[in-house]
Amino acid sequence: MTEYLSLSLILFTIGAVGVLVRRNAIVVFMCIELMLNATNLALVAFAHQHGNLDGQIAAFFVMVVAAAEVVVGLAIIVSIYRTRRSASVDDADLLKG
Amino acid sequence: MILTLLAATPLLGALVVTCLPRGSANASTVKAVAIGFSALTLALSLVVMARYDVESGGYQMTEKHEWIGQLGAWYSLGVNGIGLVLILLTTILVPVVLLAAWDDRLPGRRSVNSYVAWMLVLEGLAIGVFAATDAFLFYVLFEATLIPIYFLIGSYGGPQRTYAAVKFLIYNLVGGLLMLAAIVGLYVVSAKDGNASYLLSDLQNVDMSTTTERLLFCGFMAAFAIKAPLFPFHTWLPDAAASATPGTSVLMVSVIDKIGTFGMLRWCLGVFPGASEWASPVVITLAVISIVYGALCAIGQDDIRRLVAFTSVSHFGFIILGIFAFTTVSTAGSTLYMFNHGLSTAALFLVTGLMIARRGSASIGDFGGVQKVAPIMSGVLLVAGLSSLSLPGLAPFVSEFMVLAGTFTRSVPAAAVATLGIVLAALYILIMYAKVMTGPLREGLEGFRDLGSREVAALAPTLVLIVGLGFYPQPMLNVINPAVDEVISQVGQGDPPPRTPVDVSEQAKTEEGGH
Amino acid sequence: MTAFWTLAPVMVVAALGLLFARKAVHAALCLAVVMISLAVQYAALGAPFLFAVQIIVYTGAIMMLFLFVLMLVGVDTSDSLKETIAGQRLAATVVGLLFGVVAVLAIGQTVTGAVTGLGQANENGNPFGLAELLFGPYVLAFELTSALLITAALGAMVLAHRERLGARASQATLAERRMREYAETGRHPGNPPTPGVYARDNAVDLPARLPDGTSAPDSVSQVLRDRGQVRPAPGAKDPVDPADTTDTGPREVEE
Amino acid sequence: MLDLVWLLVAIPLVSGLGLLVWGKEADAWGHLVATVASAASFVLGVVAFIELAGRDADDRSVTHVLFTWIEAGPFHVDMAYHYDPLAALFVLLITGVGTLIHVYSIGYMAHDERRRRFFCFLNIFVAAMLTLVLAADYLVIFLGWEGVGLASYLLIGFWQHKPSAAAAAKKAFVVNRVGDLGMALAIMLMFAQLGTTDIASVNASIGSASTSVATAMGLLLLLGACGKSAQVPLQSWLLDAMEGPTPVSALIHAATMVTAGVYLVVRSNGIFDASEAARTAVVVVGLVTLLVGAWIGCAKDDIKKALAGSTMSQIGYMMLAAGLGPAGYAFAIFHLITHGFFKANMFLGAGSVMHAMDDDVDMRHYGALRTSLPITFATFALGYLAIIGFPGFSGFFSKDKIIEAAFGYNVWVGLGTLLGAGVTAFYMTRLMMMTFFGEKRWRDEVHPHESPLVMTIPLMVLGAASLLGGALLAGDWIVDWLEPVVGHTEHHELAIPALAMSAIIVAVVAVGATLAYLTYGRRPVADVAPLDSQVRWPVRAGRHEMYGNEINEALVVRPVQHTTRTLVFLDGRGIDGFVTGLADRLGEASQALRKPQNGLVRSYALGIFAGATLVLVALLAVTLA
Amino acid sequence: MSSTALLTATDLPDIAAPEIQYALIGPVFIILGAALVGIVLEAVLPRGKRFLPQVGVAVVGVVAALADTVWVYRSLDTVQGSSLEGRGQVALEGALSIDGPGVFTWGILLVFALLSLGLFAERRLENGLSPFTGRAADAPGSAGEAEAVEAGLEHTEVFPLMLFALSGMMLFATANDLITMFVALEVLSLPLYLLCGLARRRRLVSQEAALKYFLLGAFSSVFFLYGAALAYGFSGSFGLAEIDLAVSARTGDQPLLLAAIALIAVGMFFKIGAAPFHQWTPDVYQGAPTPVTAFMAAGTKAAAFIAFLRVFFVAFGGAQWDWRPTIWVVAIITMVLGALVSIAQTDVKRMLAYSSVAHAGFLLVGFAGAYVGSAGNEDRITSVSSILFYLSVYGVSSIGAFAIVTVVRDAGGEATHLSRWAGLGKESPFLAGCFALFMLSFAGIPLTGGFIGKWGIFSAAWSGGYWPLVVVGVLVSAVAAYFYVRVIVLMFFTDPTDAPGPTVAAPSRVTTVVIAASAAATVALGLVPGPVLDLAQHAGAFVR
Repeated sequence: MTEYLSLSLILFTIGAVGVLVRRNAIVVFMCIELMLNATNLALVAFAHQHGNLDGQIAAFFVMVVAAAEVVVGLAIIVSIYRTRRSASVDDADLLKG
Repeated sequence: MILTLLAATPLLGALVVTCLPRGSANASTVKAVAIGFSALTLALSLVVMARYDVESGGYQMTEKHEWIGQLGAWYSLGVNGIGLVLILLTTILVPVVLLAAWDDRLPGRRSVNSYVAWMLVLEGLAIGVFAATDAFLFYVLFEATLIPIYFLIGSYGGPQRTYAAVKFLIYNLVGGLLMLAAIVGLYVVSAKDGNASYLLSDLQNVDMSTTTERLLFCGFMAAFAIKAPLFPFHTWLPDAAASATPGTSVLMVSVIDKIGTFGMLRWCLGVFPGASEWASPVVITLAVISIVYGALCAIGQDDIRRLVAFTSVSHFGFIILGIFAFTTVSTAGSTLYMFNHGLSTAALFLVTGLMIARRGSASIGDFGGVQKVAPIMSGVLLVAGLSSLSLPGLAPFVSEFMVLAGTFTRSVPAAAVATLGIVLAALYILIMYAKVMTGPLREGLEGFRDLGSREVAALAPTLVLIVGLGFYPQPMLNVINPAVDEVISQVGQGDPPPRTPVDVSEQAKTEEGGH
Repeated sequence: MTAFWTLAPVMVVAALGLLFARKAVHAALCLAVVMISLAVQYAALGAPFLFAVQIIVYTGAIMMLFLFVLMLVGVDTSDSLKETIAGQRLAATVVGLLFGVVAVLAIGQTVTGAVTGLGQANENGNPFGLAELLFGPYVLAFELTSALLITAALGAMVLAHRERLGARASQATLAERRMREYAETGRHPGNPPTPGVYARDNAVDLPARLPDGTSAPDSVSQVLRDRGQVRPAPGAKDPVDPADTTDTGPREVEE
Repeated sequence: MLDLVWLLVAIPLVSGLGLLVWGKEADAWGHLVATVASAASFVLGVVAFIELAGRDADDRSVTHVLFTWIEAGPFHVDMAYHYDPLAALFVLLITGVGTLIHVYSIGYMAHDERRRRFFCFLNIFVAAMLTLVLAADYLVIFLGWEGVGLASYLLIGFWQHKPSAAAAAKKAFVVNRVGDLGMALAIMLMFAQLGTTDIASVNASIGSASTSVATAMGLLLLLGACGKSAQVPLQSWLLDAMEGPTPVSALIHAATMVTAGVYLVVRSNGIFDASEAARTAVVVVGLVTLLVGAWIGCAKDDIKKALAGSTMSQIGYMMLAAGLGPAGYAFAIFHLITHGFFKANMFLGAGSVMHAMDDDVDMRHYGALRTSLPITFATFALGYLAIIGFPGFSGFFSKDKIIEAAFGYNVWVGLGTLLGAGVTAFYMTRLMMMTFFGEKRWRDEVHPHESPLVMTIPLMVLGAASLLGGALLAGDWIVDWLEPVVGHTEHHELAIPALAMSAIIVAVVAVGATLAYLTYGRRPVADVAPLDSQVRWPVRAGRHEMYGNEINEALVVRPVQHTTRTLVFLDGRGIDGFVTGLADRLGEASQALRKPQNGLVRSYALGIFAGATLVLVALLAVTLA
Repeated sequence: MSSTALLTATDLPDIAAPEIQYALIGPVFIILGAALVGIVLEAVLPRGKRFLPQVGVAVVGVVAALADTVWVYRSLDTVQGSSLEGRGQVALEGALSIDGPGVFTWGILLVFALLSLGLFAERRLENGLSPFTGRAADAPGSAGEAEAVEAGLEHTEVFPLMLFALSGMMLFATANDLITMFVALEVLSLPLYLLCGLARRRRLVSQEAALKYFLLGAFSSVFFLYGAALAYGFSGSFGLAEIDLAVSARTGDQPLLLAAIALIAVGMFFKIGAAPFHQWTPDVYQGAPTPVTAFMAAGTKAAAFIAFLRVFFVAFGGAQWDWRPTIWVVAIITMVLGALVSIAQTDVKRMLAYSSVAHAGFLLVGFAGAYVGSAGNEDRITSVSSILFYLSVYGVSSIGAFAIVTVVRDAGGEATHLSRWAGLGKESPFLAGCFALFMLSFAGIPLTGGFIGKWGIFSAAWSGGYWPLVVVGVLVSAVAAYFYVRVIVLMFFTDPTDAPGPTVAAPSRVTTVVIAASAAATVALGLVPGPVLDLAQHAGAFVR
């Protein structure tokens, strides 16, 4: 069990670090997806441990949610790309202070 | 109901005044209406005074309705002697201030409607504060009074008004919020005791640990010390007074600041007697420092309004000293002092305000020899000043002496140092008077107008009261005494008996001897 | 366990690829690797249904969406690896390491409970078990996902869809306008030549040659022109300077 | 009638305040009303005196409560008067001299446009002074005490346009306040110790309190008395007070108010009887002041200041006498009354001289005025003879008694008083010589003329009183009269017979007078004073009023100014600076905290991630550790 | 495989139909239904004719849901919990807990929604157009945008989106298991991400706000999710009650539990805008269209806070001594930071955003007290009831404040720079007065609702034994008051420096009504808070 959870945590951490270091909004978003996947791994692993399917259901919901989120997220990224011709999150810094 | 009516009348007046048409053409009507309402309030307060039964004392004309049941907050009003005196002060001063403010020039194109409306709002709230017998209600009104003053200073004051208004508000808010913490604590304590209630009568019976009591006391005291203002929390006052219109200053220093000392009497001593006693050495020390410090700082001021503000710091020191000496004499003296100081400071602020308005400067250095062109003003200033330095025969003397005499029985050093204030008071008043009024007439003052009849009419009541109460303070004391006795017995501290009391029979004999 | 130990390093490496890949596409592919590996892990953990869904929904749909958008945004966009926010990378590394180490050591390594396994839960087959839950305690969540999906659709529409204003131009008006433009600006009403016409070969990057022997630069796709990948037409009278080609290409098609 | 004694106070008070409020319309007749009011008080005073005198010796005391002034808890003060032989004498002195000075002022102030106000102030003074002497309670005394202080302040500074007058007024008030501090503390001590401030009760029961209490009380009262009576160390205001119009100097700063300190000591005889130490302090203060005042009187060229120095000195005599206890109380009062006559006389005379000399006060500009101002000269001479103690004149008897009593108390004190008598003769003769004898040293534009009758009649009356005042001692009348108040006076047998004593005193006085004559009568007086550097140190010290102002300046004024400035600075920078500094720091913190909000999503994400890490680590560490 | 599944399908047991208490969750269904009707309207009505029907559907839906909420609230049964009495029941197979606090939150959310709808539907300020961009697909400043304005295009989709978000909030506040909570979180978030990017003016910052909100929101919700996963790992269930059982029984691995608490807290901290997870707040509040900001500020905070409380009181209540110190510290950091940074702000919306951060801190003070009352002393203010009341007041006041922001305009749209507000008091006493009132309420001055709110949360904290936190709280209140007061100074005491003062566009009646209603509510909650306080008080404890 520990290995699954550890893998999941490692992936989660990598995803989180990715959010911090990548500038391309799409890649940042991908990193978030990686974190979601890591979560899913943990859920499925826990489901395996506890012997009930709640974790799997949760993972299933995460996937659905992720799908919807991806649509919305990419739509936002595309629309902002259209405006600025840039997908770098660093370029969105009008709001600050 | 009469207390509610009393508090509501000026509020209603404020509403009416706000609804009246604006513009300079209507200014006189507006002011007249406002004065009318304040006069009506005064009349009502006299009715209250008349209906108050001095013999039985205690809280009278009480009203009690549940307000916020969950919090244990009641809409509970009632007056005892102390509250009554301060209500009377309020209702007397507001018409005076309004009348004296008739010719106030407001900055910008600000309307006189809101100016007088705010004053009336302030009056209503102040009456409520003095009549509240529920800690929550008291707190709410206490804090609410900040708003009218804030607007009065900020909208209608001098060039530094914004700074002064914000400083005033924040400074007082800090105190108020600390008190809020204590109010919350009171709720917790009283709720733990079974039934949450903020009623004064209930709070006096609440069981609390010594530590809790002290903590809560500190919260209340912080608010009151800032409001009063007690050294070293006084620095908002000179700024505020220097920036406010004279009328605002009067209401602020004479009425609203009294809430601080009033609160100490009613809430600190009333609800936390043990903690009050515990804190009294510190408070007395600070009060004595205030007396001397305020006086010394007043001597060094060039701005007349700041000077008056510092004199008030000194006087508030006396009031607080009297309260925390826990003797009936000093406490009754403090209560009377609140009233008297209200009158004398009002006179001082108003007459210097008129002076300043005429000169266009508040700097003492810009005056000189005014007495020659404005003898009446000079006389009024002198009387006001003398009352401020507690000349016997004028009202503040009686109260100041009572405070000192009472304190003396409790703590000789405190009284002795405080008595220094008597000398310093002479200095700050007379130096100012000498610089402003005497000597050759300063250039640029040739056209200086003496007081007009309306101004005299506005100031006369305060002067008459100052002189009258100087010789015959007993009507006030009769009202005050029972309430003070109650407070002192609450604290559990009686008057220290004279160390070698005069044989009563002997005294009787000597008195008899004359007849 | 074999599957796990085989795939785990792959997944970690692929995940790290997400951090270090210069090109977004590479990152996407790395992510796909992780996802597919995950699917296998699911299968190993007794979640065949999720295995399928992971492949179909995640890798199949979501990743494709990512790639699609990457194409839209520019398939070759690549991050410069130079960090612009001072200290960001260092801080990210430190925090990441701290989080990772703490998490793995304090959480990952401390799980004790016995592994029950899904034998019983999957008695009637994994999908049935899931269905039972889905239509039992999680029915509300399930229904709610519809709201999510509607929102997503609506969002995509709102942000991406440009509604047409006015009626579609008819053939006649279009023709009329073309002729008028020709009269006014000299813009040829006919179709422009396609690349490679009359040229040496018919590659897409070779401009057509007009009857007068000059080359027609606008016959090459705008994308290639932008990239500077237009080949000069051999023997053309005027060597194409890709830099100053102006867009005289196909008219904007009315929506 | 004795129930109506309060009218004594009320009449001048109402008249004074009424005229003040009445306003300009009263300008024409206000002074007359005021004078009549004062005179009415005098008449009432006489009637009351007669009634009192008609009573039995042990029944000559009336206490009448008008109303309760202050009552709170155990603190009870009645607005009551206590009319007894001591008060009766003072009433007569105050209203009598007061009325004369009112009359005199009608002429003296005739050309002052603010004359009405002057009379109002005079009336208020009379009322306050009467309150002081009639009070049955120390706090009421205090009321009168400060009331006369106020009147004194108003009258010294009457010519407000003169900065020097305004400053002198202020100084008088402030210095008096220092004394009042003592008085106030004394009253508080009474309340704390005895539970009452009623004079009779206090004096009756002080014996049961410890001596140290009585001493403290006595010393505090003495401080009050020093302030009001210009005794060392609070003497410095009196000479400056001569900035006031001369009638004021005569009434307040010579005849009545300044003697209030003596009255206080005598009135508090119970307290001083209970404390040897307090009495000694009074004697010391009296003796020092006596000599210092005389010294100053010798050195001053300003006629009013010379007289003021003399006043100090004479009050020193009274104070000293009062400090002698029962042996001296009556003589203190006796000298107080005779001094009231002759000093008022001389001040008014000086006023008459100044009137003639266009308000010039420098005696070096006088000379040979006896011919131009015959009436003034004659009356002044009566005063002169009285003060130096010319046998048969009132001062002879009163001073003689004090010196005798002083010798009875202590030889050194006696010698001091004797020396004082000689010096008095010296400076008074000097004054006479410089003013009325010798050569004319008038300025050119001055044409002296005798004053109008309205001014000279009071002079004559007072001159007569100076001559005849000694009659009060006839048959020890005054001693007997005051006995119910101050107790029985043991007659001391001196080592030498009384007659011999008188002879010695007269001899000493003659020596002083002769010395002065030799110095100022025989030789011409320079009409410009020699510079400070040209005179010897005793003269220099006298001119500088024994450096009293300088000492005050160094010990009090400058430290206060310095403290004030420091405090104002500290208040702004320190206390308020702390508050505003706090606000500034908050503002800076605010700006600093804005920095992390840099608009970059990745930074924000870092914040979240770091925060999450912290929360995680904290929870794990705190709980698991 | 498929063939075997088909073969065995008949052997499988029936899946019992879930029990759905339609009556109890009627309000949510009404809102969802209204949203769906809105979607249908989008499909069937021509562009120009959608606006009014959409507004109508939304308003009717919200009002109906509100009415239903009242009915639901009144019909809640009293249940005796482990220690304290609560009202309501667990519904939908344990997915939702329809209890007093939850339904109360529904009520205030619906009120917020109704008020916000007024701002959504305001058309007069933009010359007859809604405050949302006409065609989001056009790049800002492009010809297409001008064309869209010309043509009077409006995105009426905002109404269904808003209703979806609302339904998400309502479910978030009542979710009784972590999965439902997560889904509800997303249902509430996704529409808001979209709405944030739809401003008509200043579209660049609006899109930026959407991007930031989206990225950070997604980022933080993953933390929440991982926390949920760990909680599941700890207890074997997502249900709050089951987790509570495991926590109380101290079975399972403590590190898992603690990590779960930590990560769920992170997700929640983010949503409520607590420091250091607050950084999105100012940017998003400033960039988003003001009506959306208003709705978001009030609604999200309320829903998230109640969900937060529910998770922590119900599921992790047994571990409160573990998490209370963290809340304590975060509360202080949040208050201090929010209050301090507000001082330096020059943009009204940004200032209000930081102020909302500070308020999150104050709310956390009440939370940290974690006072749930005790048996036999039911009348005392608890953490839950005080927070409910605070949220009501804060929400109403902040919607009112943002409503005023929409009205103060210059040529470029809303004039949000504070210097442009100088002299507003003279320009429009009513607006300035109302804004001052809201500021005073935020500052917690008596006679406004904010005061009673502050009182409540402080009292809860004190009851929980955290009086030093109360002292810190009141001191921070003073700092916070400074910048509220500064706005009043600007409006009333300062004369505008540059020639033209703020222009107050005449809003249509809806906005005026919204402002007036918010102001009235703010005053009413200060003067006679009794009824609302009573409701909050009698909502009772969470039902599990």
